[in-house]
Amino acid sequence: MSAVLTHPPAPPAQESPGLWTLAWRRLRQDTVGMVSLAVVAFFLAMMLASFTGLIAKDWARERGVSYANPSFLAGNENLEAKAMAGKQAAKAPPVDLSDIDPLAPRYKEWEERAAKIAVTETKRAETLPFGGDKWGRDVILKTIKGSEVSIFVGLSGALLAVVIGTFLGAMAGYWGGKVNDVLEWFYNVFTSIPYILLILAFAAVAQATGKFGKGILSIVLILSLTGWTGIYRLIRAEYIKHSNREYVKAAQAIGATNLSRMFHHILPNVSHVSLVQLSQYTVGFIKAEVILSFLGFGVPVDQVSWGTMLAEAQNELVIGKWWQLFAAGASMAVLVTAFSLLTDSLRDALDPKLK
Amino acid sequence: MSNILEIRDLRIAFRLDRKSEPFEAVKGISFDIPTNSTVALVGESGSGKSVSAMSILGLLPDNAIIPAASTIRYGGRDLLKTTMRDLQSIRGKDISVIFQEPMTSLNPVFTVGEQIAEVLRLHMGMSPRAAAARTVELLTEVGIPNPALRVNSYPHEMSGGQQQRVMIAMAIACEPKLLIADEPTTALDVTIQKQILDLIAKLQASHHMSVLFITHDLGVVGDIADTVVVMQSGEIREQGPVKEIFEDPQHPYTKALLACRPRLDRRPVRLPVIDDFMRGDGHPHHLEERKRGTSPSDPVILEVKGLNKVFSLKEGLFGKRLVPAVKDVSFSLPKGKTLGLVGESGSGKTTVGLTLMRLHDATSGEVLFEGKDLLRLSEREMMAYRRRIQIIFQNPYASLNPRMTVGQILVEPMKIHSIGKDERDRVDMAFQLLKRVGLSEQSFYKYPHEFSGGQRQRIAIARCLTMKPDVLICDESVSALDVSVQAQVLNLLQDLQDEYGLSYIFISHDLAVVKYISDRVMVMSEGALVEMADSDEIYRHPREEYTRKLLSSIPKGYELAPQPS
Amino acid sequence: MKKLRLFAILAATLIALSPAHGAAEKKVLRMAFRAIETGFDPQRIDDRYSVGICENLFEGLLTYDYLARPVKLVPLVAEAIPEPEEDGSRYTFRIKPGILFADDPAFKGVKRELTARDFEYSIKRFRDPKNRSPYGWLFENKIVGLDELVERAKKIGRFDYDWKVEGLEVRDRYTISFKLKSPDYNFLYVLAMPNVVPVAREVIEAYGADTHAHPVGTGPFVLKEWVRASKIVLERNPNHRGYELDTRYADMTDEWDRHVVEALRGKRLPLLDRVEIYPIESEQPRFLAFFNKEHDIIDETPFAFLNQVVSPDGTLLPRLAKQGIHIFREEQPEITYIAFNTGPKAEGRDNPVGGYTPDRVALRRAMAMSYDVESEIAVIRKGQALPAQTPVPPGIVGYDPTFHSDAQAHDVPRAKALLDMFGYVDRDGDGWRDQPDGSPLTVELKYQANGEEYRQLAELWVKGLSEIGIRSEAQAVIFSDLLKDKKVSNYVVAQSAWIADYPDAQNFLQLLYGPNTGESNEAEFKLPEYDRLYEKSLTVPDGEERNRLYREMDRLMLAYAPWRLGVHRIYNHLQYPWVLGYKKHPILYTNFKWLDIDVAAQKAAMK
Amino acid sequence: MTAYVIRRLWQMIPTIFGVILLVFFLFNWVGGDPAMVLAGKISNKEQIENIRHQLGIDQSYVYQLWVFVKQVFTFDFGRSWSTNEEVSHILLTRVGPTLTIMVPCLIIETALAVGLAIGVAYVRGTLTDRMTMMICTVAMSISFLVYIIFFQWLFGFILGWFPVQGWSESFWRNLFYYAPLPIMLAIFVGLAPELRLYRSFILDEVNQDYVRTARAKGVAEKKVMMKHVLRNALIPILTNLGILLPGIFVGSFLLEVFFSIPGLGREIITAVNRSDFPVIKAVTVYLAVFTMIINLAVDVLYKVVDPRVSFK
Repeated sequence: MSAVLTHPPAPPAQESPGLWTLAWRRLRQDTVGMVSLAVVAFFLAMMLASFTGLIAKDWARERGVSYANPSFLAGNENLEAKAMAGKQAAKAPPVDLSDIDPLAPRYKEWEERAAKIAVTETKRAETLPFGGDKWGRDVILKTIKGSEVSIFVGLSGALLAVVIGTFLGAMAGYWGGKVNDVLEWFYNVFTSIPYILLILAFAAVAQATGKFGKGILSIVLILSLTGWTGIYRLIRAEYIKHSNREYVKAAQAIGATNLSRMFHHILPNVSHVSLVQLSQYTVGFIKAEVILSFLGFGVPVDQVSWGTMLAEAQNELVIGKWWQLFAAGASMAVLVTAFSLLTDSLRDALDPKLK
Repeated sequence: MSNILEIRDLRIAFRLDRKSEPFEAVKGISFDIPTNSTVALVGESGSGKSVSAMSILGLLPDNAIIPAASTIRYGGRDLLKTTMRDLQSIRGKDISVIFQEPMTSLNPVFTVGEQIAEVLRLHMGMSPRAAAARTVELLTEVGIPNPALRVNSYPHEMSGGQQQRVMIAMAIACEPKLLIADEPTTALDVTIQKQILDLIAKLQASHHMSVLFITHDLGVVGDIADTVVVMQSGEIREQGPVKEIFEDPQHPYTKALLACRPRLDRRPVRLPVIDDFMRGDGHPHHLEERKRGTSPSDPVILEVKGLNKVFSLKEGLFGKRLVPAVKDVSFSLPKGKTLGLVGESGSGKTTVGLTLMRLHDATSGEVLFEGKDLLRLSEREMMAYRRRIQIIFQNPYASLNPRMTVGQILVEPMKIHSIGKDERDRVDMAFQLLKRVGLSEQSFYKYPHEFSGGQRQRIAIARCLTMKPDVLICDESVSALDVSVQAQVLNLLQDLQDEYGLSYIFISHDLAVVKYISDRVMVMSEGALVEMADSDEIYRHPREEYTRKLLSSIPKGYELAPQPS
Repeated sequence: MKKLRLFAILAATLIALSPAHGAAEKKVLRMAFRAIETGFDPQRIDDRYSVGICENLFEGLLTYDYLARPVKLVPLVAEAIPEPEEDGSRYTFRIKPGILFADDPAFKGVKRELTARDFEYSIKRFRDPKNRSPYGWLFENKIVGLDELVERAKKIGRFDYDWKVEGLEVRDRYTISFKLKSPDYNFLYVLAMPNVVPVAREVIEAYGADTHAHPVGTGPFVLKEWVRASKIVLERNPNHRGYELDTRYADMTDEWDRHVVEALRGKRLPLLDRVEIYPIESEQPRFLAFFNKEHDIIDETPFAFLNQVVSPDGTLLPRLAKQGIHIFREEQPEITYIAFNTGPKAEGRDNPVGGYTPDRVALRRAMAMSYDVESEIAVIRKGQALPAQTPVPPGIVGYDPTFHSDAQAHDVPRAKALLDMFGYVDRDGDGWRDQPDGSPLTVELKYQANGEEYRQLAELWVKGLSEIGIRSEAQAVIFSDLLKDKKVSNYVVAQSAWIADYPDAQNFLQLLYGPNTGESNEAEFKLPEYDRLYEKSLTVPDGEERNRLYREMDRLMLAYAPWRLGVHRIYNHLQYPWVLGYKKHPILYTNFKWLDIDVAAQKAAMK
Repeated sequence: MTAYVIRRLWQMIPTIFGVILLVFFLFNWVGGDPAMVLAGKISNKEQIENIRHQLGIDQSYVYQLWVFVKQVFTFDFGRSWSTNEEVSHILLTRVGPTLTIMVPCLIIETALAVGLAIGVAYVRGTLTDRMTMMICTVAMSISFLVYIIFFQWLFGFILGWFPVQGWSESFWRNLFYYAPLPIMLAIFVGLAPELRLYRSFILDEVNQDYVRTARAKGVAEKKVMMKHVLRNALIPILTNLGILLPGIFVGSFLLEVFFSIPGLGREIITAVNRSDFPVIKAVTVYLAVFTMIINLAVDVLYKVVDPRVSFK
């Protein structure tokens, strides 16, 4: 080994494909996978655009009459809007409070100032592109805005669950022994309670006390704190399998530390499992958000999610106002379908042995 | 002598995905299987031998394409074009198959009796009672002890050899005219392999059937085959009577296959490799003998005293069951020499290797390296010694991290042990080592999955060399490789020993390889040391019965096999 | 295949044999409750659904006339309504002799007559700590000697029912005299409450903790079957003496009264053999059950389906009218409101909306004006509500239909002007108004979780505040915690509502009485002038004088704005034509006692 | 075998204790204060203290935990705070309706899923297979809520085929009159994911070596599927059933709410809204114990379907 190489040869012009690159190539071959990816990307872009205020910023503006018909059903009778219109009974003269009112000394100034503040009354539209909700808000904009919360809850909940599950699974699977015993105990406790019950219990408590944070954050926490178990189990199994693999033994033989073996060597080799789980859990959590919203947990009143839309729309079908139910239900179905198909394609692409 | 099966211009391709061209695995082969004789189909992995055999019974995966021009004629029919129903009446009755992995090839949820009876009832129309009776007879015939009881066993309750016997019983149940044996002994220990080979040979004779024997190991063919067909890369290189193939091989590939495998009776300085034949004049070089052996005066680099390793399994209410894997093993490794460690599966040989590297915690004993007991060192103190004992594993596909480039794999240990001044220095060294183990410089930027098995084993060797170790443990390091590749890797190991004075502990179940590479050989069985002696000594004059049994099971090739009378 | 057919036949047979088809000529009324009942121990419940069932199982001293509007007290088991004695602090009742309890094993086969002792015992039960009676407050600091009994129970660890309470004086078998600590002209209303009814001591003691499932009273019905949260079945009490419709107070110009009188004239009541009640919480199935004729009446048609029922002018849709369905519109004796915490602290921090200084009053008034109650009525309540003008709802003694104020009218410019005037302007440029001292202002609303309606109301509130530039947050809180938070002033702004316990304005105006802070005065409203007026009103019997005091209190409430007044809801009750004698009573929740069923028409319609 | 069962039961103890701790943590430590609901519209501090005292929630956490542990092991959770009904009685009476929905649902769903899975696995790779899988994916993607709202409207309102609510005391009437629509909905929702899962189980087996052996024996393809493959696929299917089984007690809660079925799921929702902790705690703990027992039973059942399992 005496010969000294002055210049190491340059890397080849065409980069050598790693496993991720190969997986990406396989995914690109998969038409269904690519279409799904495009749909998911579209929804994500929509969510981001809505988040940054590029679109659907004034979704809350009441553009139309109550339950405005969709444009393509312009002729339909709208009983709800009629019911609202023109209802004002004649009133007796108002009671005078001036003798006891602490504000009475400034009545005059009040009137003058009030007169200066103009109010703009907008004309409400009879129809909206895809109909309006009960306040007359545009259902399309509402659906777009709703995607923001739903996808955020799904993605971040899944991300958190995957992080928790992966970390704990790695600990239990790699270390075994006492660490494993304690984590398995945790796992057993969490999984022996039926999942729905667990979510309800957490939700009830989160709601009652606010100890899991407010609003959306609490949903994310509820879902991830109850949902990590499945990922934990998978990752633990992977870690047990990989810890005994020869490449890990080899890493130990060359003196790599435990931390390095756990995260530098094994993690990249099991991360595809986490990735597939992430995608699967996102789907599950988007669906779970709907149920939680229906039960009245979570999303703050000044925000909208597909779940709150469905909860709102539950009684609208019978009165013939199907569009909100359809818009929220269908957008969710499209996204979730795309996500599920993408999950399948990802799984195939990342692990070609599984078919 | 008529032919039971005639294969003509067989071509098989696989459609991998919609976009790329089908991959051609078999490229127009033709051969015959004569009645009442054994044909051996020999070839290394990827030669298309198994695929060809599976096509006979239409057992190929769905994505296989066979052109109309190919034919497999059996009893006046073309098996490639007959109906599925027709084929099903032939399968298991006229032509039956045994596979490489008996464990997975038997259905785990049915008893072996049920599985054998199924084929009897299906093809022979036997009543359940008659089938059951016949099953016991068959099990007796294939040499299962206590068959009346074992009928009710599930496959997992039997050993690998017994499972393969059950497969054979199933295959011969309907008195087939042709038995296809697809690497039936590869997964088995050498002693068992011998028994199974004998059994197949015996049954072939007694049942007057033909056997198509598929194997990668030319060594086992000599014992049983009448005709040999040598395949490489989907083509037939040579076919002929076994005698001609062994005594007067024509094709260089056949010659190479015969020569590459280490032999018990010779020990050339370097093993002939395939390129010597393919490119050269068809004659092997380097045939001068190498001297092996140790002397008491050799300096000892590693000494193991009373090594014990016990695994504990949880059992019962609070119980633990202690399973001893290594029992009181002591040996010493002379500097610059090779210690061979032989034994069948479960003998504890691998555990010894892992334990003395502290990849397992030893239960008791000492491992003295330059007088320091490695087992007593703290993790931190051990670091200094880690790099000096290195290991090369069996499976070249599993021992390299698939997510790291070869460069990263090679540089990492140097970084850990602060070898080399800086990153640049380490990269330089990695390039040199790659060159040394015979890989191109471009390999540095590639991922392990882009290499073949032999190349990966070279990368693993290079990784060890980055740390400039003194002792290298080779744990079945060449067992998974094809013979031709095996020879190259063995040569590389030998060259490195000659060059750097490395000491090897060479663990293998393959006695011929151990004999070739070792100065001293240690035989293990059930965790204990059976016998230890210089390699020539132990092969020539085994003292223990177990050693003798092992040695006698080694396939001897054609010349040492009893000549057909 | 054959097996499958057999199975189908079997299934069909089973369905045909099932009991619903076997109910021959019995008069059966089927309906839903919109919430789940608690149980039927009258002293231990306060939800209107459970109490509604008790109306039919038990009988108190007094009740309300079925037809009289405004409501009118009439004797039930008492022989007559007593005159107040000792300036309204003593009331003496004589019970009709011969009234029998329903049969129960606890009576060991003996017919059991109702006596004055039963009233004494039942009133005491309200204060037994073991019963945790939600209406215990009715008799707290009210009856002479009763509070002492409670004190004694604390000392001896046992509630001694045999202890003599001076204010519950049993003069003979049929006579009981109540002595109150101070004059109370509303006490008779308390005795007309469907909870303040006699239970038999031996029954209560026989069933121990299971009294909810064993209601035994003197009412016209008995509890035949009870599958909790699923089915309540009442059947006629054979021991009941029967009664006839009292037409004295009927208003024959009123269509409903006319129908009732015609349907029930000369008939011996009760007429129903069986009443089946199904608690259904979801609106869609409850509505569909009526629509599919699985039920005969639907009380409180869900707002969401209202437009399927009534046209915008409030009349029944022709489609339904053709089927002969009737609609009864009822203004509820209840009020919804948004309470402001007027105390100094909220959740332990400085309360930005509390206090009586002009700027805080202005802030509350401005917030009240920002809320668009008309939208609430039109959109959330589908027009089925009246905007509240005072805390007192219609149908309640003391309600003034002419009282009208614009102090809380939705008026964004006026609200903004007011905030500008008192220094609530955006000082840090974040687009939201800050407090006059420059610190940021955020108003937090607590609303009840698990209800779409509450959520929408909260949404409307937040929207209103944001229109006038006040930043707000809304937090959903489960019912129990909301109650608690309001009681211990752990809130800034909160949703609230009150329904009449008895039909007098006092029941509502006490919600703002200073000393009630920590109990019912959630707003912690402590205005000496208001308290003085309230105390005075207690000593005055119903009349012009008292109405004037009430009106003054209403005005103070509007000026200082401890509440944003909400609405009085209107409910729409629907009945199929075979339900006869229907009229909804504002205080009593059920009217089974007066209903009849045209069984032939019912059967014909269900075919 | 006995030793195995005993060991498994022994191992349950720490888990049960963990469940108790978790439930205690959730409800006694962070949960709301139920005294307010029970105290009625007008109440003072003293009354509330009285109620808190009677419920035992004014005691120290350690004492409350001790009481809770005692309740668990004596099977006596006392009475519901809001309705005073015995908790054991609540559990016993609410289980029936839930099971009336969920047991037929589970049976039909599993039978359908396994049958269809074999079907599509048999024609794997064909258009039928791909279309079925696609339909499954889409069907899985629609919210349960949408299904319930839509089908209740369609079948109960527009078509009027089924009652939209109700329950009787007659089991048969419940099963054939009130339950069909909820059962159908539950199957509709549950079928797609199970079909996908079971198909993958079967395909995993199809690629095993022993299937090749069976074919090499001359066994017809259909029989290979129905005998060799199915028998092996039963093992993961059984595992999955083990996972689903505990869900039958609360899995139908949305259906119960929408169809007013007096089942356990609806009871829990009611209890959550009323802060009726004894009920939630009892349901949670006992369902957890039940889940563990189911898991044990499934593991023992493995022995029947998988001879490789040994109880060491």
